Order: sequence, then structure tokens, then C-alpha cells
Amino acid sequence: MTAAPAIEARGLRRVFRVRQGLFAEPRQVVAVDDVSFSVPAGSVLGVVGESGCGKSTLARLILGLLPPSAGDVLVDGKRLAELDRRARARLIQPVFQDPFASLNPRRRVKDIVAMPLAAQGDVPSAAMASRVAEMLARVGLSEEQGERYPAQLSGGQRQRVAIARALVLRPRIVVCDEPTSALDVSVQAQILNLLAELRRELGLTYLFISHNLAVVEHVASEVAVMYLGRIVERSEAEALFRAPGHPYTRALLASVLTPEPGLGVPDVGLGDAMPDPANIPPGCRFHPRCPQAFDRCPREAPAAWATAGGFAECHLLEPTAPAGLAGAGASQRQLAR
Amino acid sequence: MSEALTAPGDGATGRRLAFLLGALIVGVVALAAVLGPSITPHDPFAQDLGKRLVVPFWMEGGGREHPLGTDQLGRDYLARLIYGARISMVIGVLTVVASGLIGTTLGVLGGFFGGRIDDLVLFAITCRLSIPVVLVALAVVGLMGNSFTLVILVLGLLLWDRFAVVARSTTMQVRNLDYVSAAWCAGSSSFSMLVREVLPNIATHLAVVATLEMALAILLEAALSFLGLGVPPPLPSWGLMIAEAKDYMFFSPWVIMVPGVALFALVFGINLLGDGLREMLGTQDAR
Amino acid sequence: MTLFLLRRLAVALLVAMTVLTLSFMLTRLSGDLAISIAGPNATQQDVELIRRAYGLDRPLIVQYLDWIGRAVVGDFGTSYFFRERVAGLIGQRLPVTITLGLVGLAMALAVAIPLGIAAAVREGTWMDRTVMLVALVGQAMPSFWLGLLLMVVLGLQLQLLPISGTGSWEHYVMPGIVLAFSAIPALMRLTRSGMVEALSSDYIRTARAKGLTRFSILAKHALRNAAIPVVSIAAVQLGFMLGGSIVIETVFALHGVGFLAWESISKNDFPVVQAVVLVLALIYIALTLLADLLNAVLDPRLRAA
Amino acid sequence: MLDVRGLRVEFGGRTAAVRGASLRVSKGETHCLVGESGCGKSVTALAVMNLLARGAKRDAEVLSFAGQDLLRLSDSRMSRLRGDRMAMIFQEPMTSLNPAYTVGSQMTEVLRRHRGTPRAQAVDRAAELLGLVGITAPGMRLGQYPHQLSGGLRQRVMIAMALMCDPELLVADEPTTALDVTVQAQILRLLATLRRDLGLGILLITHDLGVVARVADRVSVMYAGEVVESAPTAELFAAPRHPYTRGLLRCVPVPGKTRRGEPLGSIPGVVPRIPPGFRGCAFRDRCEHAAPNCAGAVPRRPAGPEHEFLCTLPADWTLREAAA
Repeated sequence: MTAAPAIEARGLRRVFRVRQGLFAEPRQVVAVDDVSFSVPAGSVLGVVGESGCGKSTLARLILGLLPPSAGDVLVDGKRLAELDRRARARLIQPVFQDPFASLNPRRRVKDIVAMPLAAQGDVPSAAMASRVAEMLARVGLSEEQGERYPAQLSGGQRQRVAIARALVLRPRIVVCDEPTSALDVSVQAQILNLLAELRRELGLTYLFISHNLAVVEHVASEVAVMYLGRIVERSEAEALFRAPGHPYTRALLASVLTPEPGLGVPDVGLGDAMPDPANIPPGCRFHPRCPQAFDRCPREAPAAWATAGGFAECHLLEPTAPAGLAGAGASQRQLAR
Repeated sequence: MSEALTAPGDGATGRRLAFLLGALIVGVVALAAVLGPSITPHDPFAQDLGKRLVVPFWMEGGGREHPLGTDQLGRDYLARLIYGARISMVIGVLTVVASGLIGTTLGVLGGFFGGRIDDLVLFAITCRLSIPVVLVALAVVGLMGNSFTLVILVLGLLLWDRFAVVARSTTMQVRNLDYVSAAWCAGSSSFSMLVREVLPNIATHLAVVATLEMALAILLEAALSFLGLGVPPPLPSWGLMIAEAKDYMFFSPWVIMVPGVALFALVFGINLLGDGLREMLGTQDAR
Repeated sequence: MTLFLLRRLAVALLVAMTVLTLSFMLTRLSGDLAISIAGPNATQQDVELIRRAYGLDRPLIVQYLDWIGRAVVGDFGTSYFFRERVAGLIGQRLPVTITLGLVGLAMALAVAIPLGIAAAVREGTWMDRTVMLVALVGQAMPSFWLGLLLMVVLGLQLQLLPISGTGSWEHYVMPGIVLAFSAIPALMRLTRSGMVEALSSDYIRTARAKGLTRFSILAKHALRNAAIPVVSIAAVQLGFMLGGSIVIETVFALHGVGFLAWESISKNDFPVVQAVVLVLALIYIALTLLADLLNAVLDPRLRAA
Repeated sequence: MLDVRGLRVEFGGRTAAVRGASLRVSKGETHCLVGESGCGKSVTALAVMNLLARGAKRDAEVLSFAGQDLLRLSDSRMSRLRGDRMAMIFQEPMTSLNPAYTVGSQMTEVLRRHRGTPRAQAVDRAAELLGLVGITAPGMRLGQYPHQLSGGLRQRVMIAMALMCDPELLVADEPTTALDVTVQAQILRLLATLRRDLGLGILLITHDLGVVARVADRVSVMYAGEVVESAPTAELFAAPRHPYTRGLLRCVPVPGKTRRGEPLGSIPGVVPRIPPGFRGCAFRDRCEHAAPNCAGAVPRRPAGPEHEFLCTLPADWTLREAAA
């Protein structure tokens, strides 16, 4: 593809200073650490990882809600920092996790959906009303529901309102931050189907953030696995699930409990050490929990090595690694990044 | 889930009654303040030394001419009480308007923008809290002379702390909610985010504070006037009426009862209103 | 830990400096101090004399720096009315006010905590509503009026306590009650809401699931967590009570700093007024510092991790 | 061991949270109660433990544990049973431990209350159990406060605390919902081991069909306060009968099974709120097989020796549908 990628992150880094306890010294928390990726227009990049891995911070950086400590975000080939906020709004929009917190409880649904149009400042009110009505219908809400307040809607309906608000400006990119995590399974399926339909019809690009690997597998064309602020593996989706390169990805995949009786609960073999973003281990940041860690891991940060569908940051994938340890699909050259 | 596990409040009707009682008290006082002199036959300032300390109607010797009796200068107590209601209400309302504007502005700005601005706001609040209100108010009035406007000005400039604290903390909460983030991503201006997304969602909290502050302002004005450093005589502030009656209270205790009960009832009513608002807030927050 | 304490102290100092400046500005607000001091019958010459004697003819900034320089070392000048050093005057009167504050706080805690707990445990019942009514009554009660009522009832009619003055411990009882009345509503509400919150928390559900006795659930698990904010607010409340003592001391003619301040205000004795404002503010600042420390000691989450 | 029949819970006469639920848990068995939020599964668990909030009314045909009638037990007798012979753990490990006391103090308290064990012995037991639930350096953990532990560790502490008195029944209310997937797997493995080694009966409440499939011996599916289908795990997943169960299973994406990008199965509408006195099938508004007779009495149909479902459709309707 010759066109500029829809989203491009270059060396993104975000550091927070937090104080735990009244007397403790403030500590630096590196929430996102040197993250680079690009998402081609029309595709879906799924970002997975556990709580505290920095995936939500990444979403906020891409949306421009947080300024990066270092690095750049490019949207549609233009640097986000240089775009006026109204121009940004026409390009990229969010859908958040909690449908209870993402809608202003004091405004009617139709006003919530109209808000981005109003913020543009140049949309005539007649056009506004018709676009809102059209959008509500598109996400499966009735005109009557447009007159209600969010408190009168169910979780799934609220998430439809949030989607309508995100799409009313016809953006090209939508950042979905855990859009179905707060919903029941039966409703989750409705929302996932709606998002997929809208993407096909409107040619949208999604950055889809979730902790649920099964959901990401279902929607994403490419997947990035985050661990303690870094993308430790990125791969074309199908290859990732067929042949995961990073031991952490393997553990994540093994932990997905599919509804298949008789398989029992897998042993993920990660021990009880928990990742702490305020205290990132030296070398490979995954080594304290890694079942395959060896003497090199705590000393040296691994480079990115090629896998079947992309790359992963693990010493085991290095062609010169101890024989037999190299993960499936590792190729012979280090990826140029 | 917690909603399903808590039993519905059985005191709901009791609370509504309390709210209505509060509204009734405040309503009656406000009406008296507005109608003022047109509902009493007597002039609150007219002295009649021949009719000093006439007892109220419920005591032996009380009459219909002066239902609440007269004071030490023979002025009709009911007329003075009604005029005093006007003073209390005006002081309460204007103080709340002034302090509400100052406090809400500071609190919302600090809570919304955070960082340096918030540090400054927090510092201002801390400084304000460490200044003893009564003492400073007394000192200012003492040095600059008693006047009605000065009392309002001083109280308005001093009582904004709770507005600022509440506005700041609620704004911080709202500011971190996703609907504000969504407005930001939609390109809304800071002003429109404050006005459309933040203010409507903290308004009820501020209303509760307003009732508390109004009650406090009325009490403080009465205290200042009682100490002789508030509303100047012969204006019939309730606090001043108590102060003037103090010398006679050991012989005829009703002279301090009448203005005292009025003051207590008004403040009590305002607090009942505030409590009612707070309850409504509680049920709202629980969705 | 040390860094935090230092920063906290620095902020406290900055606040103190601001209050210092404000209390200086306060006295200059009214215009020409010399005229106020000289009184209505003074001639132009008298005023000039006074202006020079008190250094009021110097530029404002010089007066300010001079005053700050002295205030920092505890020299607040001489009272115009009492003809005594201000620091000495305050030193004599402060114990009375602090005693009154502590008596009031003790009474307030003794009433507020048990009632607050009772209301929370019986949330939604008549008990709860009665307690909340008591809080509302306390909030609405004008303290000077309550003082007068007590004087009439306890002092005159029942003859239980002295009506006013300073001297024996009995002189502190009525003012203490009045002062306590003003602090009870806030402390009681806080105790109640803390207990209600604790009782509806997940860890209380865990304690019930463990089969613990009702007493152990209330006394050990709920109260401990509810008490943390109450203790620190009590310290702050003491600061407010000292600030509010001016009204009560005046009503009961109790010779503390509040009474002193009132006398000085009536006499335009501004060095004393300035100094009292400053001293009360400093005490409040110290008490908030103490409240923060208490909080940290009591709450394991705030202790250094 | 635990026998619940016709359990009903109402809140202030306005909402019927549980409407005649029945289930049994035997010794050494894991029984999963599965359903969406608001279906009454947590309320059922709390009702069994008699931990419902004030204002909730509990009633049942049978509610017995190890031969004792729980309905007629006094509050103090019931509290002697809780934490001793029947224990419970909760969803939110972050808030379920008291922040003001150390792990050790909260654990030993259980033994001291129910057995009067001296402190030193209770501490030994606590350390032993922390080791059993896979916590390294138990001695150090005993002296720590909850905020110093991660979510996974706190849930392990909760489990160890529940085991202090060797209970026969463990009621686990969404014990892994708030945890990360890798930690969830670890905790579920732990529960499975404990069931096997200690012969613990477990009533596991969850909304996650994946969890159900992997750990349950028996499943009860709840919908709107009723158990709509109950069966051994393998049978439920192989041959679900109730339209709700079938719909629910189709909603879950399974890597390798569901085709990427294809729409998932979904159930239209939302879980309704059921007023007391409601009649008929609560699922009928969302059911593709709904018929007029669904508004009447709904029969409980057997579909196998251990398999029942609550529906107007005949037991073999799925076979007929497949044939058609």
C-alpha cells in the first residue's frame, strides 16, 4: 500500500510520576516504553495485555488525550501534535470501556450524539439533526430512544450511543478501548457484530484494545501483545494464534479458557511474581515470570526477532540461541526496525 | 450488584417530610421578607417609651396589639422580627452568591486544569482555612465601621472555602470520566466542556453547599451583630435584637426567646432543605 | 519520608507567611490608623504626633518589613490600650482558650462518636433519624443564643453553675457545652458516614462470611477504619473551635484570647488584633499538620510502602 | 451435602431476585452456577450463607447443609457454621480484605473464633495454608497489609483464609472475574487441586462459560432468578436444551472454532427485571422459539438422568429441529 498508514506511532514513551503512600517518594512509572507501530488504513490492530501493561495509556496517547513524554503519533500521515483539535476530531474518535461513565448523564442521547457536530461549530442545526437521526438508526437505536437520558438505557444500548457519537463526524479511525469488557456475553456479541459491520461499510480503521484474547482474535487482522509498557510481540493475527513466538504470548493463549469441557485448567507456569510498572525488571522485563528464562535474560534486553507473522522480543528467538530453544517460526535475521 | 443487595430506604417518606418542612420554613420567612412592612401595622423603628417590654400574647397580660410584645424601647417585636427576616435572607442570599462565584470558579479551574493552577487553588484554600473567620470579620467591621454592605462583602469574601473544596473535588472526579474525554476528542473547547459537561454534573453538589453556606452566613451575621460589630442599629438584625435584649433576659427571658427561635428555625429549615437535596443526590449517584 | 515532611513544612511556612501578610493588610485596610487610634476628639496635631510615635509615617513597605521582622521573633509590639507587650498578653490568655477548646472537644467527641456509631449500626431506623435530627439542631443553634439560654436556665433558674467570668473549673462547663455543640454535628456525621461506609464494605462481608461475632465485626473491623478520618478531623476541628471561641468567650466573659481580641477590636488596639489572628492561624496550621501525621500513622496504606 | 430447593429471595417486595432456584452440591464436587449479571446467581450464594442485606426476604422449600436445616438455624448458630464448615470467597480481592489489619491477623482470627486455638498455633496453621495455596515466603506475607499484595495474591490469601477451619463447602462468588487471565488460570487450578486433595465441595458462581467448561462437574444455568437448565458439564455443552443456554454458547468467540470476522451469535434484547408475581417463562421476549403457551406455567422437563431444563419445548426438540 502506497498511502500513508492510518495510525503510526514512533518511539512513543509515557512516564508518570506517582506517589504511593503519604510519605513515600514519588516514583517514576514507565507506562509506555518506546512503542512503534503502524496500522494500515482499513485494518484492525488488536492490542492485548494484562492490567497495568500500558494498553489504555497507549490508547490515550494515540487519541491525543495524553501528551507523550517522547515520540510521535501520526494520524493519516500528519503529526497529531500539529493538528488542530477539531481537525483531529474529524480523523480519529474513541469508544471507551465503561458505558456508564462515557455518557454525560445530564444530556439526552440525541444531544450526546450531536456533541461532536456542535463542537465543529459550522454544522447547521438542520443538518445536525438529520445526521444524528441517521446515525442513531445506523447503530440500531430508535428515535424515541434518542429523547432519553443515558440512565434510562441498558449497558449495550449505551455502548451503541457511544459508537454513534464516535462515528457521527465520519472519522476514518476509531480507537476502541475495551469496548465490550463491561458488558454481558450476549450483549458483547451484539456490539462486536455492530463494530464489524460498521467497519466494513464505512471503511474504518480500528485500534482495538482488549484484555480478552478470544475477542481480539475474532476482530483483529494484526495483534500487538503488550507487557509492562512494551510491545513484546506483534504479528499477523492468524499466525500469532497458530504459532506464538514470545513465551508471554504462549502463556496468554494458554490461559484463554474456551468453553470446551474436559480440557481442564492449563498450567500457565508463571509463578506468583506480579508485574509492577513502577519497578520494571532489568534485561528482559518478562524474565521473573518466564518459565523458559535463562542466565542471559536478566542481563540483556532482547532484540526484536522475526517470527512467522511478525516479530517478538525474546532471546530464545535469536538464531544463535541454544539449540532447540528457538521458538517455532523464527527466521534467521533480526528485523530492521 | 450493590444496588440489588441494599434494601430500599424505609425512611424515604420521613425524609421527604423533612424536606417539605424545610421548604415550608424557608418559604414563610422568605415571604415575610418580601412582603415586609405591608403585613404588619407597626413601624419597626417607631419607639414608644410608654409601652416598653410589653409581653407577648401567650403570657398573662399579652395582647393583640403587640402579639410578640415590644422591646426595651417599646418597638413592636413582630414588626422588627419581620424586618429582621429581610436582613437575614438578603445577607444569606447575597453572601452565597458572592462566595459561590468565587469558590466555584476557583474550585472548578483547579479541578479541571490541575497542575500549577490546582496547586495555587489548593494553596488559596489552605490559607483561607487557616484564617479565623469570625475574628477577621469582626476586626474588619471594627476597623471600618458597622455597615450592612460591609458585612455582606466580608462574609462573601470569607465563606468561599467549602464551595472551592467541593467544586474542586467533584470537578476532578467528573474530569476523569470518559464523557469528558469524549468531548475533548470531539474537539470541544475547554469552555464548552466546563459549561456543558462539568458544571451540570456538579451543580447538585454545589446546591447542597449553598444551603450550608447560607445557613452559616445567617448565623455569622447574627453573631457579628450580637457582638456589636455587624449590622448597625437601629436595623433590627435578629442578632442585634438578642444583644439588645440580653440585659433584660434574667427578668423576662422571652425577650431573647423570640428572635432566637426565629433565627434557629430559619437556619434549621435551610439545613433541612440541604439534607433533602443531599438525599436526592445520593439516590441519583446510585443510578 | 523526610523529603515529604520537609515539603509539607515548607507549604505550612508559606501559608503562615501569607497569613502574616494578610493580617498586616487587614489593619491597614481601614485607611488612616492614626485617626482611629487618636479617637474622635483628637486634634490634627495629636494625630500627627501619634502617626510619628507609631511609625505610621513611614512608607507602607517599610512598616510591613519592620512588622514581619519583629513578628518572626515573637515581638508583636505593645498594646495601645493595655500598655503591655502583646506577646505577654497573649501568653497569659492563651491557656484559658486552649483549655476551653480541649474541654469542648472532649465533650463533643464523647457525644458524637457513640451517637454516630449507633446511628450507623441502626441505619434507616428511628435511632438513625433521631441522631441526624440532633445533628441538624446542633448545626442550626446560634452559639451565642445557646450560651444565653444556658445562663438563664443552668445559671439563674437552677443555680448549678456560675453565670460568667474566669476562675474555677465550673466556669468552663457552660462555654464548653456551647463550644461542643458547634463541633458535634460535623464529628457525628463523619462518624456515622464512616461507619456506614465501613459496614457496607466488602471486608465486612468477608468478616461476616468468616462467622465472626457481631461485636468483633463492629468493634474490630468497622470501627478501626471509620475512626481514621474522625481522629484527624478532630484535630482540625479543634482549630476551628479555637477560632470560634471569640463569640463564646465574649458571651461568658471568659478571659481568653477571644475575649482579648474582642476588647482590642472595640478599642482599635490593632497590634493585639493582628497578633491574635496570627496566633490562631498558626495554631490551626500546626493542627492540620498534626492531623496529616495522625492520618498517616493510623492508616497502614499511607505509611511508607 | 448442600441441598437447595425452591429458593426465593425478594427485596422489599419490589424485585424478585431469585424465584424458586434449586441446586445440590455433593462432597468433592464443583457445581457451577452460571448466568449474566442480574440473573440472581450472587444473591443465591449470599442467601445460602445467610449474608443477604437487611430488607431482603429469604424463603425456600428446603435449604439444608450436611443434614442441618439452615432455615431454622438462629443467627448466632449460623455464624458458628460460617467460616467453620462452610466458607465463602468473593469477587473483589482488592477490597475484600480489611485494609487496617495484617494478613496474619485476619487469617488467625477465624481459627481463634471457631476453635479457640492459641495464637501461636493459629499462626502456624496460617503459614501452612499460605504455602498450600502457592504463596512463597508465607512467614513474610503474614506480617504484610493487604495493600502490599497484588490482586492474585490477595485472592490466594482469601482462599487460604477460607480453608483455615477445614470447611466442607466453599462458596466462591466470581473469584477470578477481577483478575488477569493468567492469574485466573492459576487460581482455578488451585481450586481444582483443593477440591481433589481436600474433598472440598465447591459452589462456583461465574458468568464465564469458559471457566464453567474447565472446572465444573455440574452446571446450573440461571436466568432471571430461575435455574433454567441443569446438567453434568459435558452433557450441557454437548447437548444444551434451553434456548437461552444455546444462545449463550453461540455468543462466545472461540479461537480456532468461530470464524474470524463472521458475526457471532447473539441474543437480542436485555435481561428483564422481574416483579414479584410474574408468570410464565422470563426468557420469552428474547426467545426465537417463543409461543403463546410460554406465558403460562412452564414445565421442568427431564432430558437425561441428571439433565433438566425449564421450557415449554419438548425434551427432544433439538433433535427434531436438526432433522428438519
